[in-house]
Amino acid sequence: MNTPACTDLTVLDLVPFGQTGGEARFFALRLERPQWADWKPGQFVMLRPAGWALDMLWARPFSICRISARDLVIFFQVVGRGTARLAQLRTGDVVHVWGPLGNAFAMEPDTPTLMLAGGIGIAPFIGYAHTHPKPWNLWMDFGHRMPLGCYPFESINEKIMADSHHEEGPEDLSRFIETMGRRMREFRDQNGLVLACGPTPFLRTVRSFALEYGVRTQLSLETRMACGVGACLGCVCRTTEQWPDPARAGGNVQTCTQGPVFWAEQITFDDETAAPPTAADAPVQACER
Amino acid sequence: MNTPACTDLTVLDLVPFGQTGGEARFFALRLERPQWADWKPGQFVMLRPAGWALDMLWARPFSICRISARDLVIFFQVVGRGTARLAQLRTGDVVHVWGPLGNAFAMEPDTPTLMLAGGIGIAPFIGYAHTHPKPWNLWMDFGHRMPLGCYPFESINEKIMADSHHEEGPEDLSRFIETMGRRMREFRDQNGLVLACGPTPFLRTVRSFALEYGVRTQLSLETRMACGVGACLGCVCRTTEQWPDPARAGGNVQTCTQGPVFWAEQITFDDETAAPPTAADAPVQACER
Amino acid sequence: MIDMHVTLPGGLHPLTLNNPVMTASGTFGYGVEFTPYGDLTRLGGIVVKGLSLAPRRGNPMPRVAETPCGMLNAVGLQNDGVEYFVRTTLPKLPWREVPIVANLYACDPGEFGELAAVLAAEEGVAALEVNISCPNVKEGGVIFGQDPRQAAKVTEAVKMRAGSKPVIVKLSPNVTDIAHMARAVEDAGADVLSCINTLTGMGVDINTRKPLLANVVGGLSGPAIKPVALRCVWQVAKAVSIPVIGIGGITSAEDVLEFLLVGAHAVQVGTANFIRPDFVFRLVDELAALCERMGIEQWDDFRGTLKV
Amino acid sequence: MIDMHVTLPGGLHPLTLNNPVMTASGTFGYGVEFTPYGDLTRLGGIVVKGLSLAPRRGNPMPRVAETPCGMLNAVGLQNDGVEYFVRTTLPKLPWREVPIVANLYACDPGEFGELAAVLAAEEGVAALEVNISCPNVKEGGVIFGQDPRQAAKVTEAVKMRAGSKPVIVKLSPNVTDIAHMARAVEDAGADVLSCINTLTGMGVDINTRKPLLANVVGGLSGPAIKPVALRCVWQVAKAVSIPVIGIGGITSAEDVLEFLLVGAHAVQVGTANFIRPDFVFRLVDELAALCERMGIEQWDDFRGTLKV
Ligand SMILES: Cc1cc2nc3c(=O)[nH]c(=O)nc-3n(C[C@H](O)[C@H](O)[C@H](O)COP(=O)(O)OP(=O)(O)OC[C@H]3O[C@@H](n4cnc5c(N)ncnc54)[C@H](O)[C@@H]3O)c2cc1C
Ligand SMILES: Cc1cc2nc3c(=O)[nH]c(=O)nc-3n(C[C@H](O)[C@H](O)[C@H](O)COP(=O)(O)OP(=O)(O)OC[C@H]3O[C@@H](n4cnc5c(N)ncnc54)[C@H](O)[C@@H]3O)c2cc1C
Ligand SMILES: Cc1cc2nc3c(=O)[nH]c(=O)nc-3n(C[C@H](O)[C@H](O)[C@H](O)COP(=O)(O)O)c2cc1C
Ligand SMILES: Cc1cc2nc3c(=O)[nH]c(=O)nc-3n(C[C@H](O)[C@H](O)[C@H](O)COP(=O)(O)O)c2cc1C
Ligand code: FES
Ligand code: FES
Repeated sequence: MNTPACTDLTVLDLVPFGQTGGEARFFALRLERPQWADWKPGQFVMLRPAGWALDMLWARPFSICRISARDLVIFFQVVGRGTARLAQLRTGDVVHVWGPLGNAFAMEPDTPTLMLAGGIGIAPFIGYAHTHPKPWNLWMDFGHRMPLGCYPFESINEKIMADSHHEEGPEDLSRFIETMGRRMREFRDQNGLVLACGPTPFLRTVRSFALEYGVRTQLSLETRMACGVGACLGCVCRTTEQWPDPARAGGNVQTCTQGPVFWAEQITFDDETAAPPTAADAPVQACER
Repeated sequence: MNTPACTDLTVLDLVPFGQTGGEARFFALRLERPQWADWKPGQFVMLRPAGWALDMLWARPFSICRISARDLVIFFQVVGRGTARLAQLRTGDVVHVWGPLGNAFAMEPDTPTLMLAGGIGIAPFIGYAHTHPKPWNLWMDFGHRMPLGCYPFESINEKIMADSHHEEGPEDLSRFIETMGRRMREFRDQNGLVLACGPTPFLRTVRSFALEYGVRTQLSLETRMACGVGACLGCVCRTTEQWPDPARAGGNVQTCTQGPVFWAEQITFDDETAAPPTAADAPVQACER
Repeated sequence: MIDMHVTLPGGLHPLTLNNPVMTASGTFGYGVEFTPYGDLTRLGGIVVKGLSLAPRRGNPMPRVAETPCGMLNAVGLQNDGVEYFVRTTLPKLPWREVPIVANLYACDPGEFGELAAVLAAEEGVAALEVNISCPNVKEGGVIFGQDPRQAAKVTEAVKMRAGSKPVIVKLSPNVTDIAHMARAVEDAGADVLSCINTLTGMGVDINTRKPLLANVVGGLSGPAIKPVALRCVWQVAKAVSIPVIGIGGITSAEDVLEFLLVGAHAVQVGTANFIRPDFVFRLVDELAALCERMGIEQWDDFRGTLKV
Repeated sequence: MIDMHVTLPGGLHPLTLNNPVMTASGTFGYGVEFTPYGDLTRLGGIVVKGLSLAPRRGNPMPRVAETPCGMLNAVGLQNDGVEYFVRTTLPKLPWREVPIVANLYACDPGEFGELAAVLAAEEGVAALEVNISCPNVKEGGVIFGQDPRQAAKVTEAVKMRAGSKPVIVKLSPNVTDIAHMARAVEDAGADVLSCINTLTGMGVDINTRKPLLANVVGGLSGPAIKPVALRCVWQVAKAVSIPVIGIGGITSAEDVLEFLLVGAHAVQVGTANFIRPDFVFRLVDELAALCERMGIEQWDDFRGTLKV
């Protein structure tokens, strides 16, 4: 894996997305290009604006959408204090950025691959769709609660076959979950690969389908992170007996360095046994964090 | 005294003063006009930008330079963390402001009045000179370390007789102290009034001349303040037996509510007895905080 | 809409507050300083600056310093003495509309008793709050609040002379086991506990090589200490059966609810009063609005409902 | 230019650091995590994540939460065990160029001794740091660091098996009298003291009504606690004659000097490593520059020179 680095990058611009009146809550943040040798879709960066006071110590993790010759782009949704402050960035501000971090999604150009995205979980798939050498082997199902224009869905839809599912009520959610189940069975039948990114209840649903239907599935987890480099042990997830390193099977591994992408059967969501995933459980929050 | 109030005011602009290359450290801050009935020169406001994070809890005290039909103006120098952050204000930002606070300088239109200002201590005298009904009875001696253009000296000089004294080395300082002594004797001989504002070592010098020469003198103290309203008892100064309220003579009174302007003989600087004021003691820092 | 009133149960003399938001001692003067900035009668209650028998000049300057998300103070209990308070200040306060709590500071149990007796006679005083974060000069200067036996003695001394006034004992966080302290004070007869007082801290200036406070050490307060305060209130509320008032770093309506969630009946707002002088008045409004938004209809439905 | 090296005096086995800036246990992994971000050999020393005899899975999630100017953690000492460390991790560290300090975590004095014995045999380990902020399971779960007798026992157990390695004992601030703890541990043979470990704190979510940490309470660290840490270091440095390492909320070169001013020989940087991963490397440079600017030419000229 490429060696990460920590650099100071200047904000090129911050573009609100899908403004529907009211305050914007979705943004594309363009930073000047970092001097990183390489990166892979599914990897992420830690961002902390240089101007942040110490009342908020931690950086925040975001998927890399794109690194071009000119810029590094991330796409984010305002969900709390940190993202609200990020939304105040202005052109010329400096941001401490370290990355590229973590592993990446499996990329098997010839395997039919289904991307399942919930809400802002669409972010890492932008890079995936754009760097995939055989986009005709790629499909996406995208569940979202906010209007479609809030998300960078078009930039994916123009490259590959993508369906969007607007969740406006509980019925929409059950229908979306049904669709996911059906699609995962289809991809299993083609010896396909499933990649999922979204909020935890959504990932829990995907994981249980993956185990039930026996389809090769990767999940990209969104854990709270303090360091992003494997040091604080604040972002761990629980492995199963399938974890390749027997010393850590059934233990905890850092999502930031061993993930954020995991094979569905190699990890478990702590509380899964307590509450099996149902439509009532994956619910309203499914596509918004 | 007029009743103070706490309001949110919008920044009209922030104008750097006397930029000499490098980073600006002197600013005029113009805020929209507060709805205050009245104010008097020597009074001050507490300022805390609405956007400040809680890592810095306190507001900062600043003398009122002017309140016009359109604006409230203060003049400040960057000396630490708080003033550095104030220097980042932009047009349209909102600032919590409470005031007008404290008492005011004695205003005796027919008395020959000498204003002694050290560095940024010039700020309250702008309002004093501009609202004085008989400016021909006003004089000023202004000691400063930074170039004259850093300070709003011109706006005073055009109204009244003002001399400036640039302190570039220890000799300049002794010469300025000599001048102050001579001038204070002159004003005593005319039954005049002396008003002083500046850093503590400077005020200590003025106070000892006042007592030595027996000239009516007021000092405006610059104490660290947390609340500005008399509640925290963090800004007190020590009174002498001359203090009018016998219950508090020899005790501590709040600079924010009982001051910031005091008659020289009614207060004392704690450490004064330990170290009598000399040129070596009032020193380099005299006109800069 | 929630009825904002809170009654602190407590045997003979329940204390009823207009709402759970009081002001903390030493951060709101005697209340009168804030009349230009809001209507005092809208507050839950007002705890005045610590009162001693004789006037005290307090510590030398500097007495306060800003720290990350907090501040240090070593004011040293400057005050005009209890007589001046009851004679001059109390009559100016709207004590019929808002409970005024007197905060007591003394250096031995006997003095504490005397103070309590003076204040017990005042109709305008709704309750007494005993500040045990002060040294017992007669016993070698050990802090009352750091020794359960001493804290109990002070509590008894105050209770004995407090007549029908509820006695609140204010706990110090600078102890190994705050639950132990709380039980000792409860057993000694306290009607209510408040916690926390400040954490002992210190600041220095590397240029002058001097402490930031003339007193060298001082009390740390503000948002920085909120996690410690929440933990203390939670431990204390579990340990005792008398009501607890939460204090420490509150700067928002959400913070108020956090303290109620871990078991407090009410809260006191301290350092936040320095953010702006109308802070606590706005907070009362925000709390009502937040309860509305969250669908909290009775304090009893929310208080102490932390799921652990 | 100042020679940045620091030697912690200590009887038989002085510990020499490249400079006074070490990294604090649990905040810098095993050092290897930070090799992409800086040259480990430029650090004063590296204290690794707490090691236990057997691997530990640690606490359930969530384990960390952000607080005003700080954070809470209840990681629960997840680690692969001391054997894994000495076999796999230590060989990867540049221990000839930078002192590697092993941080020991155990639940009874016997285990502490065994840990010490394993580590004492390792050439790559420069010193042992004993984390006494853990419960003694054999004595009803009381925290070693909150009871001078227990802390002394652990210190003795480690000293007995530590061979020629200097033994650093890391003090908890969650006590009534930290100077008393410090003396107890000094008397038990500690070569160096480090302080402070985290303050016990708590956070809650008013919407879910759940604690922010699965463990309910956790350790508060970061700039918020710096005033408490400075006070503790000052009190401890006055109370003992062995060297003290200051820890707590350091985020700048000025902060480092503040700890030296109150008497510390060196410092450890913890939570600040999360501000950015190259933080501590930059801090070393800034410290050198600041000393230059302030004209500090020898640590001895500055350390402990607070004017009180
Ligand atoms: C590997 C990875 C990649 C991510 N990529 C993106 C992305 O491309 N775009 C995007 O908008 N977001 C992304 N996230 C989530 C993003 O990091 C969080 O939304 C952000 O950290 C929240 O910060 P906050 O201060 O605004 O929220 P807080 O105020 O801290 O919390 C608000 C809410 O968000 C939850 N939360 C806090 N931190 C996280 C977190 N790290 N992950 C999930 N929930 C959290 C809290 O529990 C709370 O409910 C990613 C997270 C990870 C781990
Ligand atoms: C009544 C009054 C009127 C004032 N009027 C003006 C004015 O018109 N223009 C102006 O530029 N300044 C004025 N000051 C001073 C101004 O308040 C301080 O410079 C400011 O608070 C420093 O904040 P800081 O965070 O930048 O400094 P800090 O980082 O807090 O401190 C930097 C240095 O300034 C000292 N300092 C901190 N607070 C104060 C303070 N309140 N007074 C004096 N020194 C302090 C510190 O001890 C330190 O040496 C006035 C002060 C008072 C009390
Ligand atoms: C300037 C100042 C003065 C204080 N004076 C007193 C006092 O006289 N008596 C007392 O019991 N507590 C006193 N306190 C402690 C506060 O009442 C409160 O317990 C503490 O500040 C924690 O709350 P906060 O974080 O909201 O400020 C004082 C606090 C400050 C900041
Ligand atoms: C995430 C985290 C994990 C920690 N783990 C340990 C540990 O294993 N052993 C230990 O002695 N201290 C541990 N600590 C405490 C730190 O070493 C340090 O004493 C404390 O954080 C205060 O310093 P700071 O404010 O610079 O972070 C940990 C702290 C944090 C934040
Ligand atoms: S975020 Fe610190 S270990 Fe993963
Ligand atoms: S600043 Fe608080 S009393 Fe004067």
